[in-house]
Amino acid sequence: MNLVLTEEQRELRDTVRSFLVAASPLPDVRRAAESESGYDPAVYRRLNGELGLAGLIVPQEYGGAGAGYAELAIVLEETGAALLPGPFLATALATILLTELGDKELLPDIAAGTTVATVALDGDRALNGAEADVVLMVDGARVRAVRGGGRTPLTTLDPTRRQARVESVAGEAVASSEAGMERVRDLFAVAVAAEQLGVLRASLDAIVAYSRIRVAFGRLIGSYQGVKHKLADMHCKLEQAESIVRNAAWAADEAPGELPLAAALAQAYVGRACFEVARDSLLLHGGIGFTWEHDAHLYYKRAKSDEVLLGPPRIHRARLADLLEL
Amino acid sequence: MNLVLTEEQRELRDTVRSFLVAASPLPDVRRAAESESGYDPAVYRRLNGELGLAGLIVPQEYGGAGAGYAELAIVLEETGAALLPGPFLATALATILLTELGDKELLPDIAAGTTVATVALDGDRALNGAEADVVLMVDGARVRAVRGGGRTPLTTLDPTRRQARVESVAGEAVASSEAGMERVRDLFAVAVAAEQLGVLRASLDAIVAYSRIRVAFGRLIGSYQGVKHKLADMHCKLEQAESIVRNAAWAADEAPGELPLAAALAQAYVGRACFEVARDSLLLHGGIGFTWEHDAHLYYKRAKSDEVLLGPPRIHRARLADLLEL
Amino acid sequence: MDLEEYRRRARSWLEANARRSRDEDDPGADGVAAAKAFMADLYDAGYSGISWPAEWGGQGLSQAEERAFAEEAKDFTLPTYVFSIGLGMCGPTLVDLGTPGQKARHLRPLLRGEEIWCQLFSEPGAGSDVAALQTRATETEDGWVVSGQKVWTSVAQHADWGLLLTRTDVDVPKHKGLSMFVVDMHAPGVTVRPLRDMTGRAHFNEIFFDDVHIPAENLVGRVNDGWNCAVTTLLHERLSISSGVGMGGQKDNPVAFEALRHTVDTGDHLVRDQLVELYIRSRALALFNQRLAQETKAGMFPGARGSAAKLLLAELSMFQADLATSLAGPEAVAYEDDGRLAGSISLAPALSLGGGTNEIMRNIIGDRVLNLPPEPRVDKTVPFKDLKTGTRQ
Amino acid sequence: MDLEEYRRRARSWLEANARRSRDEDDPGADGVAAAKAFMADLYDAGYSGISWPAEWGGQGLSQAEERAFAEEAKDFTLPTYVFSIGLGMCGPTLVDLGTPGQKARHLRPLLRGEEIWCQLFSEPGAGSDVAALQTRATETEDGWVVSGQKVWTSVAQHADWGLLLTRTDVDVPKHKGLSMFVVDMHAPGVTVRPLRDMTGRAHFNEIFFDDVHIPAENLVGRVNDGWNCAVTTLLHERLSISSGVGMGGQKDNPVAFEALRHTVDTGDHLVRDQLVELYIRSRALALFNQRLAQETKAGMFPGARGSAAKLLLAELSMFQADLATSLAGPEAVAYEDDGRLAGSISLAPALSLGGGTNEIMRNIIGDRVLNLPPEPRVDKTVPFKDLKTGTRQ
Repeated sequence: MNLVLTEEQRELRDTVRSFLVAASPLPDVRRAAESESGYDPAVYRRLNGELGLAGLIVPQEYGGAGAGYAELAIVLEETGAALLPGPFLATALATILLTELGDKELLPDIAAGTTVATVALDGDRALNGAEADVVLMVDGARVRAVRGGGRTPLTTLDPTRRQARVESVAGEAVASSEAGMERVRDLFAVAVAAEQLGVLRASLDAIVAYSRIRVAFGRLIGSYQGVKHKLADMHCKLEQAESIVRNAAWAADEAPGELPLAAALAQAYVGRACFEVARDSLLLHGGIGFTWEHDAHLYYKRAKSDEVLLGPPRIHRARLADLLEL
Repeated sequence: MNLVLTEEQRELRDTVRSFLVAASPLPDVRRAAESESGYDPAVYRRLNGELGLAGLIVPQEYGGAGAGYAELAIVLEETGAALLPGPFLATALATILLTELGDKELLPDIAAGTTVATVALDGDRALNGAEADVVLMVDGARVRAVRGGGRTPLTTLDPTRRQARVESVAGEAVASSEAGMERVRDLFAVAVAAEQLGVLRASLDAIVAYSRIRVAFGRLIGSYQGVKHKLADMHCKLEQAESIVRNAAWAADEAPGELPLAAALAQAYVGRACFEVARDSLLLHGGIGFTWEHDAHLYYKRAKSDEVLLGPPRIHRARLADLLEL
Repeated sequence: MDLEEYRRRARSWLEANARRSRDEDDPGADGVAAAKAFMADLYDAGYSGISWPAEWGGQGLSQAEERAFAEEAKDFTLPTYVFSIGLGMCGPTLVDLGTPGQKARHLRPLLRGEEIWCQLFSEPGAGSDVAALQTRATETEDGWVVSGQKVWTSVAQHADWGLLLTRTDVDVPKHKGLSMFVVDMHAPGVTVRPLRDMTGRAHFNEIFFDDVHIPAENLVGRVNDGWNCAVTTLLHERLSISSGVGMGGQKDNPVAFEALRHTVDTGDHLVRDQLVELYIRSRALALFNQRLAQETKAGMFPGARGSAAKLLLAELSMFQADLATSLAGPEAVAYEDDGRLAGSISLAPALSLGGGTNEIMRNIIGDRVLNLPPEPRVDKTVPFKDLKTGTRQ
Repeated sequence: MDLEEYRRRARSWLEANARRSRDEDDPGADGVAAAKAFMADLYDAGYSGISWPAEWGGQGLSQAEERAFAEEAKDFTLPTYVFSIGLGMCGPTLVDLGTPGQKARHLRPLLRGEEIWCQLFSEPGAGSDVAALQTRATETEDGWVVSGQKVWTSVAQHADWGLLLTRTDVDVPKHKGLSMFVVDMHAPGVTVRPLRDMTGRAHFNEIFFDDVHIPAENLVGRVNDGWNCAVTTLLHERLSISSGVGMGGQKDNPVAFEALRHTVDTGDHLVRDQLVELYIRSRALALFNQRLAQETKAGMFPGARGSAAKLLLAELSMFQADLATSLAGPEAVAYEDDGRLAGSISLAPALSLGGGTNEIMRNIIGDRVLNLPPEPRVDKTVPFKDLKTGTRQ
């Protein structure tokens, strides 16, 4: 089991982090989220061009970098922490699905960044469903790629990520594999947990930083145990969440037998921890955290949206119970 | 609904409280608990003689005071707060059972304090089962009074209250009433919740008092938000627990239709709150709270024992769900 | 007239005159006009300022009648939102502390709904710590000139008058250099800007004061005694919140137990148990609130114990919105309908922040209910000009 | 010899010499004699003090060998409980700070198990706040005289030597007037009294010092530099706890997930979900501990982050004992069997109190991991004699 980043992985993390800090700071995120497409295509082009992230886990033979899920988790943690708007997670999920099922048709264009793909998660609801070129629709073990059809944008709690209801029209059959789809669902859980880890970390970082500069009653608020002890508990959640995500990503790469349990644990623990930390971060900011102009609510809304993205949270606990044979 | 004590009720509370402070302070409780019978019979005689508590809710025609459950709850809160060892709760439960089912044989002796009675709670386990003169054994809707039979003392977590396994031998039939037994079970829940309220309050009082005199790092520990905010949360539990117990006792006296829900709520809320407060009180005392000589562990152990006295806590939640028709 | 008779008459007036529909947070110009008309009727019927002094336009009756009317009114929805700050906080402060001239000028129009009031205490750098405020009032020949910024001001967009707390001396510790004024919200230099909150709507405003002139007779209380005046106002605020004025009930709340039980799948035992948890918490708080109300009726003033009810309500509000969205799953956060669940989770933090944060409530409970030793304070002795405040270093 | 070979040899020695049974908290006189015999064997085989300097009786090898042996030893139960304080804390402190004479006299007998050590820091009035201790050491012609009381002292009933922290100057702030000594536990005036804890057993002792003479050469470090010495000891304590020395695993724990899953009714969905919660918490902490261990192996010292693991372990310990008793119901607290569940709920608070309370852990995480601003301190500048401590007013 490998829970500590290698030097190459730390470099990947630092590269993505620096890129996002420069190319997609939060004021830009807000502007992009309110634009017509909901994201900044130029940032996406650079993300895929300079950094090659669209093809990160795509096998080299299809034009990708052939990296592992540990690397994908690192990138998703950073895009989560930056609240990068647009279809990065959507395309990552689609890529996971296609890579695992061995598709050869769509992967090259996705890896090249020329096709935006997404997955209809519970029947017909898809992240960035209105913006995507291709929607992968799952029907039991069968997957088909839908290019046209009606797309009905939904109103979302999270202003930085759109969703749409996708009309279930005919499409090319991609593949069909029951075992494959089981694994794909676990990998979705890992991917979302990685993003949640990033949201959790950024929420905690924000309130830690604020606690070092905000004064109330003549003292920095971080010096009050009422704040300090809460932050300490939030830090404990971060430490555990990170350990769980690393373990799940390692299992995805190296220990397929351990993946189901590791993935269910990741959703069950990290989803809740992320929301709790984002909520407490917002509350500890005081009144300013309740304003639209402050970023706390963006993390809070992303955290709540991510917590339920793969279904009501109890399904992950039920899955854990099944896997543990309780 | 009446959630506030009347003047007479406040007087009753003050009388019982003063009596217990003088007649059964905690050093005496420890001595009595380690004595052969596990309690001080002299204190019991005075409790029943001077204060007439054994017959508190027994109808006047059987030699009792004919008071209501609101009054019984007030007394149980005080005996709980004082951790009075011995069969007071046991006899109270037996009295509830006999009063509700309209027994005429046993009540006069119980009211006079000459008979110690108890109830076998789940088949054959009874509070003070070894010390009691009479054990009421419940079999469905039928109740019989057993005077002899084998009594096997159990080891108890709580040093201040004994339990025994009671051999199920023949005994006089007391009564049989399905509806009556339903109500009796609800009244048991209210009685135990009243005791729990007392344990909760005494645990909180102890740590509040200690926080005002104990210094760490040059400051009284109660001035640290790490302590103060926890105590504030514990106080919120006390306020709610008291409201819930008053409501349940009122329902027992005045609104039989509301009793089942009020009683289930009392066990579901107060049992947990009492343990949590006793636990946090112990922990906030620091190392001294872990010693045998300190009283914190007596409250902690009583709280845990009371929490499971009427069965695993989840049954009260399940009952709430049923009553709410969820 | 005995209380029961009073109550009966109040009820029949309400049945004839009040709507039962939902009050709106921001009624717009038409809504304000309608609200003012209703308020005039209410006043003329003798139900505005029931326990206020008759001398200044009130009815001069007791708290008993005031409470009786409030209890009857709970079944109706009165369009009194825009008047709630004036009726609950500003007016009572003037009754307690105003000059005879101020009372004569302001109280009757306030009670009759002719003039709307707002309260101007909080600032960006002075939230929990209101006494750290920076808005300056400088004395002139014929009054004062005020500059600074206020925030979290409800109904300011409709307000004619404001109750303003300012700093008048920076050379003394922060609590000792404040003064309170009545300020004309239409005066030159007053700018009201809606403040968009995390729900995406503007429930509050920011107010900018730019050399605003205030006549000398508008001072409330004594110069530099503003902190004590503000404590009076905040006491009225707390009473007003705990008596339910200006706060929506749980009736229309889509995440409250009664609503949720009909929308979730209680066939799932875990869901069922989570609803039980919600019932337990809701009922525990409701019973506590009822006990406080009964104590108050019996003449026992709950004082700081009300802060426990406020804290618990804030936590319940967060808990139930969180629970409802978790139970609903993806549909709660991406929807084609009116988004009631998403709205509730966006609004849920409000009660934990407004009217004192949860941390402040815990301090109050610890200090004033449990009599715990106070936190050592550095800000009570340092001259304000030397004190760190907000994020100013 | 390469590490794998070292590991293989260690394992085969352990298989030939170590038991796999449970170590006992209080082994009694026979147990102590057996433990000493085992320790002598361990030393002679070269597995005691593996990374300690060869000069003083150690093996002079690296941390890699030390860790390799510890990992192999995890599968066995070594009867080293009575030596754990000496090996984990007192010895390493002497290696760092002892005089050559102290090292020569004490380290080899300690490593060979000939002499047992205890640590004497905590007092009734100085728990979390160790530097507030009151035990006085007064200088005499040929050394020091010590009077005072210590508490929470493990293995003192068997100890030959103690590492003692005392106050040597009351006119300076509390951290600046402490000194550390090696004290002979058999010296006249030393009284060891078992301390009964809430489990009803005596896991600890109280020690009374009544004019105990300590020779001058037993001073560790410099006079009045005892706080820095104590920090060294406490650092070794934390390392020793986090590396698992002296701490029981979860294997035999009746309230841990693996035990509980076989004893509760998972047919009840609510019980099943509570076991899931226990699994989640246990596994989350286990993975965090594994990550810390991997980081340490990779040369990244976790430092204060270990306090998060300690805090989480304390909370988990409380949670699982509470859960297990709640699930079991009445049988957990009144029983005819060995009372494993009752025992666990009695012992559960221990981890939240020993080795720093949960509040202290949160302070450490806040101050040293998150770099939050410190609490204002009144006790760093006041002379000790003017300072409030414990419950002394």
